[in-house]
This record gives sequence, C-alpha cells and structure tokens, in this order.
Amino acid sequence: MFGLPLLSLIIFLPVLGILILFFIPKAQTSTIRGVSVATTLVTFLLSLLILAHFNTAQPGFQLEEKLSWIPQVNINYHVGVDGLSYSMIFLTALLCFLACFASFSIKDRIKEYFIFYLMLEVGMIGTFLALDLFLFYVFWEITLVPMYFLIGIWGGSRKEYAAIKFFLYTLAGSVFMLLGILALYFNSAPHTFSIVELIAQNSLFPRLFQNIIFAALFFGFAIKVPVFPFHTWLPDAHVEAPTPASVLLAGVLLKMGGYGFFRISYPILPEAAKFFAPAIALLALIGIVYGAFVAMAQTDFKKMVAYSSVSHMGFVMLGLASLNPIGFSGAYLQMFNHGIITGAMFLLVGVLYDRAHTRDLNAFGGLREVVPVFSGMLIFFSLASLGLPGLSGFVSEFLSLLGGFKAFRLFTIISVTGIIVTAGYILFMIQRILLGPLNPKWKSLAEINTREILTLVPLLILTLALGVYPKLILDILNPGLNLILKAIGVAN
Amino acid sequence: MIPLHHYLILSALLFCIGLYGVFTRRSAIGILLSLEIMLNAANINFVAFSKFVTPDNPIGQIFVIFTIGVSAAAAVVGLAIIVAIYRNYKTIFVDEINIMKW
Amino acid sequence: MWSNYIATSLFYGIAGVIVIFSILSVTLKNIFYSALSLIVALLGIAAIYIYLNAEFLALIQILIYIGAIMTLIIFGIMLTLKISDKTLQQHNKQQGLSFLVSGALAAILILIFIRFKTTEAVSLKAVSLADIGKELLTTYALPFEVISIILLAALIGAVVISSKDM
Amino acid sequence: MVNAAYSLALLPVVGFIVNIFFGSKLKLKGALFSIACIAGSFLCACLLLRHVIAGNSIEQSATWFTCGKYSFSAGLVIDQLTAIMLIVVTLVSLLVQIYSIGYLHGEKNSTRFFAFISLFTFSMLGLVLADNLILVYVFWELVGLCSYLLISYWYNKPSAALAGKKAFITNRIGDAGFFLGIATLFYYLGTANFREIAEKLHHGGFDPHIITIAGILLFCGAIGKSAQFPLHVWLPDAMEGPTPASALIHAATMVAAGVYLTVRSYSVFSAGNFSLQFVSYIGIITSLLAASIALVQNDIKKILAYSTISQLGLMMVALGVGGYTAGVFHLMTHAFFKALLFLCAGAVIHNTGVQDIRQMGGLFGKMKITASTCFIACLAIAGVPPFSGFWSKDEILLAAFNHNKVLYGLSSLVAFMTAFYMFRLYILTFTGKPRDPHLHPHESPKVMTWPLIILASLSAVSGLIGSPLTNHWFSHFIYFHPEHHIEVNYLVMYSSIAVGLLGIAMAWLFYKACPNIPKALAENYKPIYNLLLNKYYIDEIYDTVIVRPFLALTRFSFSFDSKIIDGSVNGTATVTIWISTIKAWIDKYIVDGLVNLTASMVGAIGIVLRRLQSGFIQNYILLIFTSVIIIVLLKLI
Amino acid sequence: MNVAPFIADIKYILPEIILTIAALVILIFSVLIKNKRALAYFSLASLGITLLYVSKTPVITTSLFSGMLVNDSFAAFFKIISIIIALAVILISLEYKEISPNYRGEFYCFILLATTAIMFMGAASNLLMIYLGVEFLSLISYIIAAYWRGNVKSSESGLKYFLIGTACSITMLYGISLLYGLTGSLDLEQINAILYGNTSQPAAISIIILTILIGLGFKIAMVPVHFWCPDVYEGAPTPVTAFFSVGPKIAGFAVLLRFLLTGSIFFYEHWAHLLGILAIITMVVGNLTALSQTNIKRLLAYSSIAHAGYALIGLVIGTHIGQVSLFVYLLTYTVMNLGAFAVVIAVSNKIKSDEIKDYAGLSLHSPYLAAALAVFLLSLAGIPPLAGFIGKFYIFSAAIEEGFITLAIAAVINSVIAAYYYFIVIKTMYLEKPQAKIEIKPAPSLNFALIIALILTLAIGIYPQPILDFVIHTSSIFIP
Repeated sequence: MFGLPLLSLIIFLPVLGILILFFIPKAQTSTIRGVSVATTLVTFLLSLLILAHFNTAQPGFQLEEKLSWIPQVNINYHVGVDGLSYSMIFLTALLCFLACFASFSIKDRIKEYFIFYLMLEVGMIGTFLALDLFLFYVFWEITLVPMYFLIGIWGGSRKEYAAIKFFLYTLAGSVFMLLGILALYFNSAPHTFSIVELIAQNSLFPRLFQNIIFAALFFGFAIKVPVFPFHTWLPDAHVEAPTPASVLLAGVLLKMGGYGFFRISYPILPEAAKFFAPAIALLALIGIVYGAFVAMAQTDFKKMVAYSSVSHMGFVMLGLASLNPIGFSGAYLQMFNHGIITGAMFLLVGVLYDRAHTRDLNAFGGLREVVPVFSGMLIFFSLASLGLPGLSGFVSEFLSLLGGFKAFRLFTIISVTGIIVTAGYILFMIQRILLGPLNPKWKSLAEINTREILTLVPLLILTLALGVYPKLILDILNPGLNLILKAIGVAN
Repeated sequence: MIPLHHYLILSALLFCIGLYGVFTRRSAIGILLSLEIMLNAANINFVAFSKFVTPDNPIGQIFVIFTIGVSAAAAVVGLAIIVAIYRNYKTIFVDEINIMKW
Repeated sequence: MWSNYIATSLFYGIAGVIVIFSILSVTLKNIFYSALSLIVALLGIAAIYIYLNAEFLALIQILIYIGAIMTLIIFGIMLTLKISDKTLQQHNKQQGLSFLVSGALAAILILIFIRFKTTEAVSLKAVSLADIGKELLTTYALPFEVISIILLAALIGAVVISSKDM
Repeated sequence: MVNAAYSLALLPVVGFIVNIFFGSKLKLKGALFSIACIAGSFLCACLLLRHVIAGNSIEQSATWFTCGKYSFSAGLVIDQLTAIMLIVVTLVSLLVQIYSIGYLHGEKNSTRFFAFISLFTFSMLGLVLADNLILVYVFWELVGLCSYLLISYWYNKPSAALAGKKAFITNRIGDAGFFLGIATLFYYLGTANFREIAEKLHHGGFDPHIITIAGILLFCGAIGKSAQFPLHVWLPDAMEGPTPASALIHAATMVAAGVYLTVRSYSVFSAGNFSLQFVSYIGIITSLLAASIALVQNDIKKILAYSTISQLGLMMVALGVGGYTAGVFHLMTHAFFKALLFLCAGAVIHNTGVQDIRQMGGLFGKMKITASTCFIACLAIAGVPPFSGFWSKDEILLAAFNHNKVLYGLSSLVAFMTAFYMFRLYILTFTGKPRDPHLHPHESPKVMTWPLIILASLSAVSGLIGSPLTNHWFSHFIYFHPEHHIEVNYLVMYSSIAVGLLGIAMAWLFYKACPNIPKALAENYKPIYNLLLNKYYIDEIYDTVIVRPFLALTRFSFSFDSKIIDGSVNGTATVTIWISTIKAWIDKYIVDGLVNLTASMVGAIGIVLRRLQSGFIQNYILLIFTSVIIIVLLKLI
Repeated sequence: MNVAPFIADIKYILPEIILTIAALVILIFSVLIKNKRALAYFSLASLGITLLYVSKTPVITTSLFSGMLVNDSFAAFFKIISIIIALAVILISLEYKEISPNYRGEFYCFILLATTAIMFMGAASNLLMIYLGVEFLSLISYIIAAYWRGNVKSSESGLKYFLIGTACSITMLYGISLLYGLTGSLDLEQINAILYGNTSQPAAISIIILTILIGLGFKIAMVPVHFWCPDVYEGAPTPVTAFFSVGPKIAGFAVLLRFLLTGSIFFYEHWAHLLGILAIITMVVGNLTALSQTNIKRLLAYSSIAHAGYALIGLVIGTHIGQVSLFVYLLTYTVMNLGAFAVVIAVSNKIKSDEIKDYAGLSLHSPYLAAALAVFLLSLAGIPPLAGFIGKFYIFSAAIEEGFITLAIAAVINSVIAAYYYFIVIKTMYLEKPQAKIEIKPAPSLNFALIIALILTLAIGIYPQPILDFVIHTSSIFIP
C-alpha cells in the first residue's frame, strides 16, 4: 500500500498513542480512553492490512525492513514477518484492542494506566517482528517494565510481591538469554545478530557449544513459557494483575517464550534441540499433568485459570519436543488458541469479579439462573479450554498429542491423562459456579453488559471458526514451520 | 659505608610503626602524627634510592620536596577538619564519631 | 678509616633514636608528649638525610617539617585538648590484631628489602643544591606550579572549614 | 443424493441454533420447529436408505487441514450400516421430541431442551456419517457434551450437576484410550480412514500384536461411551436427566455409539489376535453384572439403565464371537423397545410423580395405552417369538453357540435374568392393586401416547426383517467380508424361547402369585441381596480407590508447589532458618529492613555484609590492610 | 637555558590554565561582590569555553614537560568528561540550600580546581605527576566533603574521608618509592621498558602493585578500600556526593588504565586473575549490602561500588574491546548517576530527608520527577531501551568475546540482584500511598541539568552510534 513501512508503523503506532496521551490532562478520562481505544483499533486494522499484503504460500520473511542501527557491532533494525510472527501479531493486536475495552473498569490513575498499556503493546509486537537478536532482546525487556507497573499499581492484595517476583524471574531468565545471544554473536562467522544469517550457518556451531547456548536460551524462554520448575511466578502474577493485564499476560506474554523457541533456539541450534528433546518432553509432561493436578485443588478462580495455562502450555512444549510437522503445527496452534481462549476466560473472570468482588469458587453457586448469557459464554469458553472437538482448543491439543505420540510414546500416554484431569477441574469449576441451587447472596447479580459481550464475541467467533475449519490458520503457519523443520534437518 | 638495605629496613620499620599508630590511636591528631611517621618512612626511601640508584640525578630528593609540600597541605586541611569535628562533637576520639553506620 | 668507623656506629645510633622515639610517639598516653617525641624522631631523620648527602633536604626537613608542620599540629593539640583527655585510655580495643598486621607487614617488607637487588650506580660528583634548583625549574616545572595551587587550595579550604561564622 | 446427506446432518443444527438464540421468545413454536427439522432429516434418511438398498453407497471427503506432509481429511460415507443407523437415530429422535412436548409441558423455558436434543441428533448423525476415526472422535466428544448438558438440564438439582460431571469425565477416560488407539493406527497404518484401514489390513503384512493393542485401545473408547464394565458407573447416575433425554441418549443412540464404533472398525478387531476375545469377555462380564444388579433395583429408571448396560454387553458378546450381523440387528431392535420402555417409564413418572416401583401398582386400569405398549416392549426384550427382541437375541445366542459354549450358557442366563426383571417391573407397576393411596395416575395426553404406539408397533414388527420369513434379509444387507450365512439351529431357538418364558413365569410366581417369596429370599440371602442392591459397591470402591486419593494428590501438589518450589526458588524457606539462628543479634534491622522485602537468602547475606560497615574509621583501615596482607600471602604461596 | 620547550608545551595545557585562572578570579570576586549567582554563571561560562576549546583542538600525541604529561586523545576524553561533570555539578548545586551563601564562591572555585586535578590525572604519565594529581583531587574532596560546616554528618564524613584517604595515598607513595627504587626513573615509559619481562623479584613487584592498587582503588571504591564510600556519600552534601560518585571514580580509572596500558608493568597476566576476583567481590558486596538500605544516598553509594565492579571487568579484559567497553560504561554511568543525584537533590531540597520511605507516592504529586528518577534507576539496572543497558551490553560482550565466562555470569547474576533494590525505590515511588501532599517544583537550573541527563540517557539507549564513534576514536591510541 503506497510503500509505507507497514511493520515499523505497527510497532511504533502505540508510541504515537503514548505521545498523544502525554498531552491530555489527567482529568479528561473519556478522551484518554477514546485515544487509547483508537490507537489499539488502528493497530488491529494495520495487522489486517499486513495480512492483505502477506502472501501466505510463500515461505520466508516478507515486508522486510533493514536499517543499520549500531554498525560498529553489526546490529541493525531488521524486522520481517512470516506466517509464525503474523499469527502472533494478529493475536496481540486483537487482544490489546479487546482488553482495552475491558480496561474501562479501571477507575484510578487512568492516564498512567493507558501509557503503560500502550508501552506493553509496543514491546510485544516488536518482539514478534524483530529479526535481529539484539532488537529481539530489547523489545523482550521493554515488555517487563510496563507489566511490572500494571501489576504493581492496579493489582490485587499482594500486588507488590507478585509484581517484583514477575519482574525478577523474567529478568533473570532474559539476562542469561543475553549471554547466549552474545555467545552466538561472537561465534558466528561474520559476527552477526541477524536470525536469518544465524540459521543459515547453524551447521557451523560445534555440538557442545550448541548445547551450552541452548541451555542459556532455554533458561530465558522456559521461564516465560512457563515450563515446569520455573512456573511459580505465573499464579501470583495472574491473580494479582488487573483483568486486562492478566488477559495480555496470559494471551501474549507467555507466547513470547514459545515463539523464542520456534524462532531462535530450534532453527539456530538444531543438534542441541534434538539432544534436549527428551528432557523438554519430560518437563512438558510434568507441566501438563502437574499443572492440571494443582489447578484441581484451587479455590481461587483466577489462580485456577493460571494453573490451567501452565497445563495448556505444557502441550506447546510437548509438540515442540516432538520435532515433527504435526507436533510443531499443534504446538504453534496451541499457542494461538490458548491466547484466545484463556484471554476470554480472564475477561469472564474480570466480569464476575467486577460484580461479585470475590474470586472464591465456593462462594458462588447456581448463577445460571441469574445470569444465563454470562453462563452461556463461560460454558462455551470452558469447553473450548478443556479441548472439546469443534472448538479450536481441541485441534491444537489433538495435534500436539498426535505429534508427541510419534516421538515420545510413553510421555504422551501419560500426558493424555492430563486432558482427563483438565475436564475434571473445569467441570468442577462450572459445577461450583453455575450449577446447583442459587446462592441467595447473588440473587441481584447484574447480567453481562453489551460492552463486555462485544469484547467476547470476536474471540467466540475465532474459537469456533478455527475449531471447525483450522485450515484457515494452519495454511498461514505451515510454510514457516516447514522452514524451521528443514533448518533442524527433520524429514518434513 | 652503610649499605642501601639498612636504610630500607629502617624505613620499613618506621612505616609499620606509623601503621600501628594509625590502627590504635584513639585521638584524631594521634592518627595524624602516625601518618606523618609513615610519610617520613617513604621519604627516607626516596632519599636512599636517590643516593644509591641515581646518584647523579636528584630525582628522589625532588620528589621528597614535593611530598613534604603535599604533607604540609594535608596537615593543614586535616587540622581544619579536626577543629570542625571538635566543634561539632566536642571530642576528637575517633571511635566516638560514628553516627553514620550500616 | 677511623672516622669512617665512628660515622657508621653513629648512623646506627641515630637510627635507634629514630625508631625508639617514633614508637614512643605512637604509644605515649599524653598526646602532647607524643608530638614532642615525634619532633625528636624527625630530627634524627634529618641527620639521616645528611648521611645520604642530601643536605638541602635535611635543612628543609628541619625548617619546614619540624618548624612549620609540627608547630601547626601542636597548635591543633592545644585547641582540642580537654583536661579530661589525659586520663582517658588512648588506645582503642583493636591493639592485638593491629600489632599482628603491622608486624606481618614489617616482616614482609624487610624480607623483600634483604633480597632487594637494584642497579646500584656509582657517580663521581655529589649532587649539589644548584643541580636541584635547575632540575626543579626545568624538568619539574609543571609539578612546581601544581604544588603551589595545592597549597593555595589547602589554605582556602582550611579557612572555609574552620571559620567561626555560619 | 449427496445433498440429501448434507441436509440430513445440517437440519438439526439449524434447529439447535434457532432454539438456543431465539428459544426464550419462540416458546412452543421453537419446539415445533426443531421437530420439523428432525422430521426433514428422517425423510432424508429414508431416501438414503432407499438409495443404499438400490445397491450404491456414497463417499465424499475434502481435506480438513494439512500439517507438513500429513493431510487430514473430513468426509462422509453412507453404506448399509450407516443407512440403518441413520434411520434408527432420526426416527427415535423424532418420536422422543414429539413425546417430550407433552412431558416438558410444565417447564418454564423448555426450548433449551429441544436445542440440546437437536444438537445431540446432529452430533450422532455426524458420528455415524464420519468416514475416518478422527472425525468420529470429534463427534464422539460432542455427543458426550450433549449428554452432559442434558443430564444436568435441571441445573439447580446438585445431584444432576454431579451426575453430568461424572458422565463426562468417565467418557473422557474412555476417550483418552480412544485417542491413543487412533494415534497408533494413524502412525502404524498411515491413515485414519476406515476404508483405507480395511484395505490395508486386508492386504495383511502387519504385526498382529500392535493391531491388537490398537483394537483394545479403540474398544476403551467404546467401553467409556457404551458404559461397559469398568466405566459403566455413569449410566445409572445419568438417569438424573429428563426421561425423554434418557430414552434417546441413554437407551437408543449414544450408548450404541460404542457398538457402532466396534462394528465400523471391525476389520481392526478381526485382524488382531486377541482383541475379539477381549471384546466378548468385557461384554459378558458387563451383561452378567448389570443384569444381576437390575434384579433387585427398585427405581424404575435404574432398572432400565442396568438393562440397557446388560443388553449392550450382549451386543458386545455378539460382536466378540463374530456375530457382526447379530450385533447390529440387536442394536436396532434394542433401540426401539428400550426407547419405548423408557418413554413408558417417563409417562408413569410424569403422571404418578414417583419413581420407586414398590410404591406403584395397578396402574393398568388408569393408563391403558402406556401399560399395553409397555407389555409389548417387555415381551420383545424378554425374547418372546413374534417380537423383534426374540429374533435379534436368538441370532446372538446362535452366534455364541457356534463360537464358544460357555459364552452361550452365560448369555442365555442373562436372557433369563432379563426376562425375569422386566416382568418383575411390569407386574409391580401395572398389575395388582395400587399400593400408594394418594397417587392418582391418569392417561398421558395424545402427544405422548402416539410415539408409544408407533414404537410398540416397531418393536413388534422390526424383528421380522432378520427372521427366516424374509429369509434373513437383514444378514444379506449387513455383513462383514465373506457373506457367510449361518443356518438356523432350531435347538438354540427353542432353548432361547424356553429361557424367556421361564423368566416370565418365575417373575409371575414371585410377584403375582405369592409376593412373600422375594422378601423371604432377601432375608436369608442378606449379604448377596445387599451386594446387589448396592451395585457391588463399585461406586464406593471407585470413590475410595481413585477419586479420594486423586483429590488428596491435587491438594498435596498445590501445597508442594507453593511451599517447596516457590519457596526454594526465592529462598523463603531456607532464609527463615538462617534468620532465626542470628535473630537476637540483628533483630532490629531484620524487622524494619525486611518489612517489604521477601526475606530472600540474598537479602540475608546483604544484611550480614552491611554489618561489616561498622562506622569506625580504624576498623576500615584495619580491614584494608588485613586484606592487603591476605592478598600478599596468597600471591606468595 | 633551554626554557623554550617549557613555553612551547604551555599551549597544550591551556584548558587547565584557563580553569585555574577562572578559579582564582572567582576567589577574588567572591569576597568583593555579594550576589553569588554571577559567580556561578562565570564558572559555567569558563567551563563552556574550555569545553569548546578542547573539543575543537585537534589532538597531537606528544609528551609534555619532559615526560610529565602526555597529550593524547585518551587525555582529551577525560578532559571532556571532567568538564561535563563539573558543569553538571555546578548546575545541580545552584539551588542547593545547605551550602552556606557566603562560602558559595569558594565552592565553585574548588569544583574548578578539582576538574583541573582530574585533567592532570588523565594526562599524567610520570609517577610524581600521578601522585600530585591524586593528592590534589583528594585534598579538594576532603574539603568539599566537610563543606556543610554546621552539619554533624558532613564533618564526620570529611574526617573519615581524610583519615582513610591519607592513609591510602601514603601507602601508594610508599609503593611509588619502591618502584622508583627498583627502576631508578619516574617516567612510566622508562619504567615499563626496564621492568618489562624481568620477573627477578616477584615479591617486590607484588608489593608495589598492591600498594599502588590500594591508592587508586580508594578513588574508585574497589572492594578492600570501599569502606569509606557509604558513610562519606551519606554525610557529604548531595551535590558533592554526586561529584564524588563520578569525578574521582573516573579519574581513578584513568590512572589505572594509564598504568595498565602504557606498558604491562603490572605483568598483565600475573594480575588479571586477582583483579577479576576483586571485580566480582566488589560487585557482590556492592549489590548485596544495597539490598537492605533505607537511605537513598547510601543505596546509591553501594550501587556506585557495584558499578565500579562492572567497570573493573572492562579493565580486567585489558584488550582493545575491553577498553572500549570501559569507556562506554564510564560515560553511561556518569550520565545516569548525575541524573539520579539531580532528582535526589530536588527532592531533598523540598522534603529535607533522604530516607527512601519519604519518597512514597512521589509519582502521584510530582509525576515528572518520579518518572525521571525511575528512568535513571532503570538505566542503572540495565533495562534495554536506556543508556545503562548499552554500557552493560558492551561489558558483557567484551567479557564473552575474550572468554571471561565466569566474569560475565557473575556480572549477569549481580545485575539481577541490583534490579531488586532499584525497584525498591521505584516501588515506594509508584506503588505506595504518599503521606504528605507536596508538589515538588525543581529549580530551573536543576531542571535544565535533569532534562539534559534524561535526553542523554534515552538517546544513548536508543541510538548509541555517535557516542561509540567518539569513544572508539579516543581509545584507538592504545593498540596493546
């Protein structure tokens, strides 16, 4: 479209929004909200525009932009989009736009809120588009500070502890990632940070070196995914974060870890990927089963959804570790679907919390009578998250398990028990909230209003569409995934 | 003739005596005195080396001239600070002057 | 030959005086007496300078070091002396460890100096005061200027810090 | 003809959408609309049957999605088996929907019920039409969902919610096995399409061991769905749902899905060396177990539930012993008379408001049509000659007889028990004088009785198509591979009739002639009676062995997560020990220093280091020179 | 009379001369005229002129005053940095109330003299000149540390600084005397020529290196000699603390670099191991003790110790890339630290206290100031889009390129711990409720310095290229 640098535009549009917000006085809350919704809407439209320009069949990166940033060290501002990053951009733009509506329930310090909110969006979109490891790392860290403030200032009761814990965990991980990136930089032939070149010469790195670097990068990405032993920050961060922040946290931030594996660790360090595959599969297995078990024991609604994210992201890691086309498609699709479904679940939790001001599952009961539309939505998305066929959750879980089955038969057999326990805790939740006799306390609970329904409808349509006809997105993802598989040297 | 290392041993002894003084003296001026001793130890070194190592070129001696100048300046500033401390704390015992710690 | 013998024994005498009086100045309870013992030690050092044929330095040592700096310090003592100070314990509690540390350092230094090898040159003409003067004004001109600024700064600083009015 | 198949499947979806979104406004009109849709799809089913009878089958598929070189296709196949199943599903669903207009007359917004029923019909039709295992798996779980929704239809009843959850989870356990079976087949044979699987297995050259495992895994799915032995516990509890729903789902169609799956992938089972025996053993255990429990149950719907489980067990036995046609035939006939029995039970409960048969009695006078249709159904299920039950059960016994005598004996024992408890039910509810005075039953309205009559006539007539009268048309229509025709063995036929009549006689003796025998029997065989009454305590066993430890494990893992992993990662646990040991010394600073700090290990060391900063100048100088000495010593050594 | 060379060299040290003359002029006028702001503007003007002069004149590497100084781009780099520091300190202290009005003139004079001292240290290549430079800077530091005469803490900090400072510089003097004894010359080049490769007396060399390290380590607050740092930083008036945290520290690094790199008299491989351990201990001590601080100046003190540790890594690496990373780190460190202290001054001018809990809720009633401090602290913690990250990035890449993996990992872990205590301050500012409702309006001059520091931090962070060209050019003269 008349030669506009689309990718840089979509990355830095929220920055424009922030600048505008700076000049609006703190009192005019409605204009602030208007501006931020407008910014997120335009970003979303831009993402659709990129889709228009994006030729799904052609593998490799498109709409590339390359500017030299620090020539001394051969760092350049290099962004490009392919199937994988496009799906994540679309998810981010969509969730940001919808969560922006949900942010209307934030009452105090609104201006600062939306400034941090847009800053977060810049970091997220940048991470997915960066093709230069240095740029990737910079955007990766940019997301940390705004999320710290979003959790810290507008969070729940233990917000300080949760905010600093989130920050330190991710920082510790990303700092080791930086060492890995630097080691890669110094061991690449013409000293480069560019992902494309590194992939091209991934056969040059010796095995032992690959393993060390993979471990360093693994440490950074695993904390973000989160993989089993590093997941303890997730429940705290989710429970204490305000609803829109936890929608973005679950919807997008967790995906940055997975995206890192797909884009950086696996194609650049293929031998190490094969070497660590069983270990990752084991951790994935633990993640799935352990996450589901712990979710079962929760009484706090949001914490339960948080632990369910741990379990769902376990499927991503299983698909990733399987190193075959089905597993990869399943894993990446699971990331996309999980973003949508859990985003919706958190929006619903927010709707309930705004009205009932409690998240204790046992405090509810029989709400179906009082709020039928809300319960319809909740049932729909809960079924999607427990992997009911016909909805998107099922397709990705099925593919990940199918891929996993081929590579690690025993692990997958155990992980399949995971989907049983998932069904258990989700139905247990539905039973405690919606079914059974109406708890008199909630007789006067207000029904979900049109604004909230509007935020949920797009997600509902997407879940259904991708569930019935997943070809829509799989065709976008496949060229990219095949490229990575070829880079790893796995028979396609 | 007195060999070089006798002078060096003398200066080492003086240096360590001064050091001991700095560690143990309680009064600030006491520490100042011991610092002067350590300084003179260094000067002896310089003069001794100037005689034995570079007899024809008085580098050491010139260095000592400058160190004496500097020590004078330091003594002046030190005493000024000690007087100011005395006015504020009414004592110049160093172990009683530690409002700021941890 | 004979005068040579007396000179060396005299050297060791003076060295002994210096060491004894500096120990005294460090350990004496009364701060005033320790200052005086320091002056004696400094006189000894001036004598040593003569041995090292640095007569001019000996002169400076006596004139400036003892004359100016020590008098200044004694003034300082007078200003800050409290009657009660005499009786108080002059040494703080960390004597044991500090003796150990300084002793160890002395041992190390002496060990080094015994085996200290350096290029000992021998020269005919003794260094005269004129040489020092010439050197001062040619090669060491810049330090000369810098030391003057340092003394100036110290002067102003002392005035600023210890002046009475707020 | 293909668009008939598509319209057949899509009409119920239209009914579902209309009822879900506009249900509250449409009220009754919504129900009529969904009935119209189902009627439409029933007509299509008949068209398709005529088309299939004419000898040609339809097969169409399109690629659903691809990943890498694997491409997953989704399509439909209509052959003889599908045609029969389509007829059964659409017909029973139509009749049940008509019936439930009357049954749910009093309900506030009953359109939700019709929406779920049409969604269920859609998924059942999808399951039957699907041409590959993955698509079957998709509809398989959708059907599970509909059963969940319908069981917990009366959501304010806590027991209904529990039963729904239990049903879904037990199904899910079966589905897990089902998935693993699909995965093994998918990788080992490279395809999930039924026809391709059959062709590949036909060519042979596959390790029977793996095929057996795949077969058993597929059968796990069937166990879950058709409530076979280990996973049968959910069906009796599923009676919490409205009776028409139970009639359609837990009698005729959904539970039959397991049988349908085994039939559809029969090539896998026959290729494996042990899988068929496995199926028959599970089948016989289930039917014996269920039949024995049904003997002593008092709740009318529980009896029918256990009778369904045991009849399904029989079908599994039939398939296990190679009676492919017998299994399908019994499935069809059973669908009709079991649906009829459930609807009669529904009518009885609807009018009397009570479910315990001991409180009923003498309803024949008041509810003539229900009683008579129920009588026909009982005769059919008991296996009395002219009715459908006799022909299908006879074929099963014949197949069992040819294959394995022990199975034959046990099956006839099951037939006997079936006859006994069915007529016990009939006698206690309809004959004799009313036991409970303040019950005032009355005949149910036209809209409920007409489906009963149709079903009664069907269960009477439908047996004939497999009988020698139509020279076993059914076995020519549905058969597996070589169309072998088993000749009629009159000995087996007569013995099955004898067993049926004996059962009826015993029931008549126990409950009509001298009612005190059952009580006497119950007294002196107390332990056995209690064992049966409490369903062999299986529920309790499951609860103590699986459910309770599982919940304990989840609580343990949550505490493990928050204390150990969380603690060890940022050191809270270890730090508390550390601080307590040096508490007195640094107490003041710990308290205010740590008020907002997480007291991590790192923080504690920081505090100790901070103490080093004592403020004494001479301490500092001493520390400097001691470190100098240490460095020099290190350097020299 | 060969006076000519002496005169010829004068034009190379013109900046120092201008500043000294300016200092003297200020001294005279401080007695004559009453309004002190004129003096401040005069000193700013003189600094401005010298800055222009230095950045304009092309650098010809010659040795001056018969080996006393060497005029090269390395020295030019330190001249420019010291002038920038002086400008910032004077700007910051314009409104600072604690410096009594009638001695404000002398304060500016001392700052100018201190700048000349740093310039001399940057350029010194003769042991005598190094000693005089160090003593000159120390003396001025003792004076301005005790400048706040009425305040008890200030005089205590002055005393502590004086006593420990003189002790360390005398030890350095002793080391220099031994070095002179060993080599017979004071000029660094000659010493290196003599000592290069001859390992006849390892013990003597060790003592010499150690004593000199103590003297210079004192200036950059390295581990064994860091004890003075927190107490003096807390006691001294805040603009002085700001100066201490950057001025002497950079001068110390200048001399250390000069020692290390004009010739490896430090028998480089012999000592890299020790310096590496000292660097790690410095980082660890700095970061860990900072965790439990409640006073913001002491927190910044410990953070400056930790940053000295990071910079030491650049020194330990020793190769060209190591130097470049050290320069970049020092530059970014200066900008961030001065910015942070500017905010601390603005706040303490109003609230009169430096306790962290008094910063509670700062973001509510003075969002601009809170945001500025947050940016500086984040930059100190090394969060990407800011200058601090570029500094840390260079240090880490240098460490990894030269294979110092353990150093890199230690630095990386420390930067995570450091993030924690920077966030304690940010947390109090943003997450806690304010007690008093005071609107803090920083003075125009302070505001100006703050904005420049903010812009520099962001600019270096986002587009570091111009700064890197400047640094690479200056450090190109040392090809080891």
